[in-house]
Amino acid sequence: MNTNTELNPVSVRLYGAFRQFGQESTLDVSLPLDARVADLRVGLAQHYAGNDSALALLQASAFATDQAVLDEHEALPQDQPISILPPVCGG
Amino acid sequence: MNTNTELNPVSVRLYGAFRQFGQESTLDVSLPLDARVADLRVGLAQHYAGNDSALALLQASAFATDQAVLDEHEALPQDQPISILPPVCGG
Amino acid sequence: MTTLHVQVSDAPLDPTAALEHCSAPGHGAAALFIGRVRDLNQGRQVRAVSYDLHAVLCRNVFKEICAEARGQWGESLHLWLTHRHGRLAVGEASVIAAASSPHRDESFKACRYLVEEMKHRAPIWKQEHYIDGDSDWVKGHALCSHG
Amino acid sequence: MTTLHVQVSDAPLDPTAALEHCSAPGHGAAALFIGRVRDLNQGRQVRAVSYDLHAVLCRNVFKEICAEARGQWGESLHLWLTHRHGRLAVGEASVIAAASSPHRDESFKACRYLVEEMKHRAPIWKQEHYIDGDSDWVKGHALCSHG
Repeated sequence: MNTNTELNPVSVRLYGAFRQFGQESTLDVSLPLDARVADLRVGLAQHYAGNDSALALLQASAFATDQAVLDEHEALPQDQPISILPPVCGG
Repeated sequence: MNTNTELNPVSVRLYGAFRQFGQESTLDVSLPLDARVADLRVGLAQHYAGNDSALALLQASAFATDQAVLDEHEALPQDQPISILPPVCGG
Repeated sequence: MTTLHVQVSDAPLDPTAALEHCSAPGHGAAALFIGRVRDLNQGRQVRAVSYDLHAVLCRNVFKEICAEARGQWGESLHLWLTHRHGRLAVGEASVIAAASSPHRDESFKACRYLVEEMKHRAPIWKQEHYIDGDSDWVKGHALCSHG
Repeated sequence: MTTLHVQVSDAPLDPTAALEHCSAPGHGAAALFIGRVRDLNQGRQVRAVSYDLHAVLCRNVFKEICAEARGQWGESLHLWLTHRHGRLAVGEASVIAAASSPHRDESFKACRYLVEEMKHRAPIWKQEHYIDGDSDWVKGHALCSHG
């Protein structure tokens, strides 16, 4: 985790099977301003603590802006909506 | 050629490029009763003698009943319409 | 209901009918191909194409091709193969092939098989009409008996 | 006229529009794929499927896939890729992919490419509703960044 102590609320949009773990379509996680994508994953793991199927899904999921899927080690974009994308199955 | 001297008129239906060599949609060839498919090819070659493009097309063509393409060495079916099929190009 | 439809016709071909035919509650996939008259062939500008075909033998060959596709990709396939004859303007559909199946791989492969085999085996000929007023019968694939 | 059409929609998909889009005087071939809701999946009887998708990212991924197809099979390709969302009954179309090109090989390959890549990369999820009243989110392909 990051050592910067200033926290920032990050709103994550939920899709697919993540919809079954609650009524909300977004989830707020507090993260340091300079958090990376990996930090968001840790924050969500804390949120879903105790829910094994949510944790397994989280592990198989990716994060994305509206433009592209994010790399685990990228800095989390501050000014764009972030979505969590479980494994996909269009068609 | 066959040695049987009893001749039988065989009507051959013309398709594709064979239509350009005349106005008729069928061509009659006299052949022995026990003629094979190869004999029909020879008869048509006599008909088209001197027309090099027709002779080249004839060499590349097959003969068929309404059911199937005929083998060169088969006996010519007596009771079914015969067609000459130049190289095909559907689609 | 028959799940196989083969036809030759001088009327415009109907892709919607092909897609309705190629459907079933258990079929998650349908693939369709349309061949259309092109405005250019081997460097010559084409105005129209006249298709000539041997209707009875054509339908028999179409059925044979469809039976082979079912043998290879499943007897439950719904198949559609229609070819037009007469004079067609640029852009008009000359052939429609379609297939439906539980999963997509079979539909794609069967649809393509119908098209390829039709082109090589069906007794169909085309005469191109060029914008310079000339016309020409297109060279094709020599047929051989399967016997 | 734009020769690329990508869309996500909760309205029924229209194969006729796809085939009209995928045509041009120089295009002799068009290939189209329809994915439909099947009544059976992995042994369970399905009544309907609800599709969830990330609309903006979906369109971006569709455009990316189409650009790749053009890079591979020709910039002149006309391409169509639409996916439906919301609840669909058995038999309804969930996706339509189509391509047209001068010759058939490019159309077939590009159409298939759109379908395969869409399935692996587009942010789309489905929840199956079974006739026994149960519902389940279908397992899918994990996404990775291309970076």
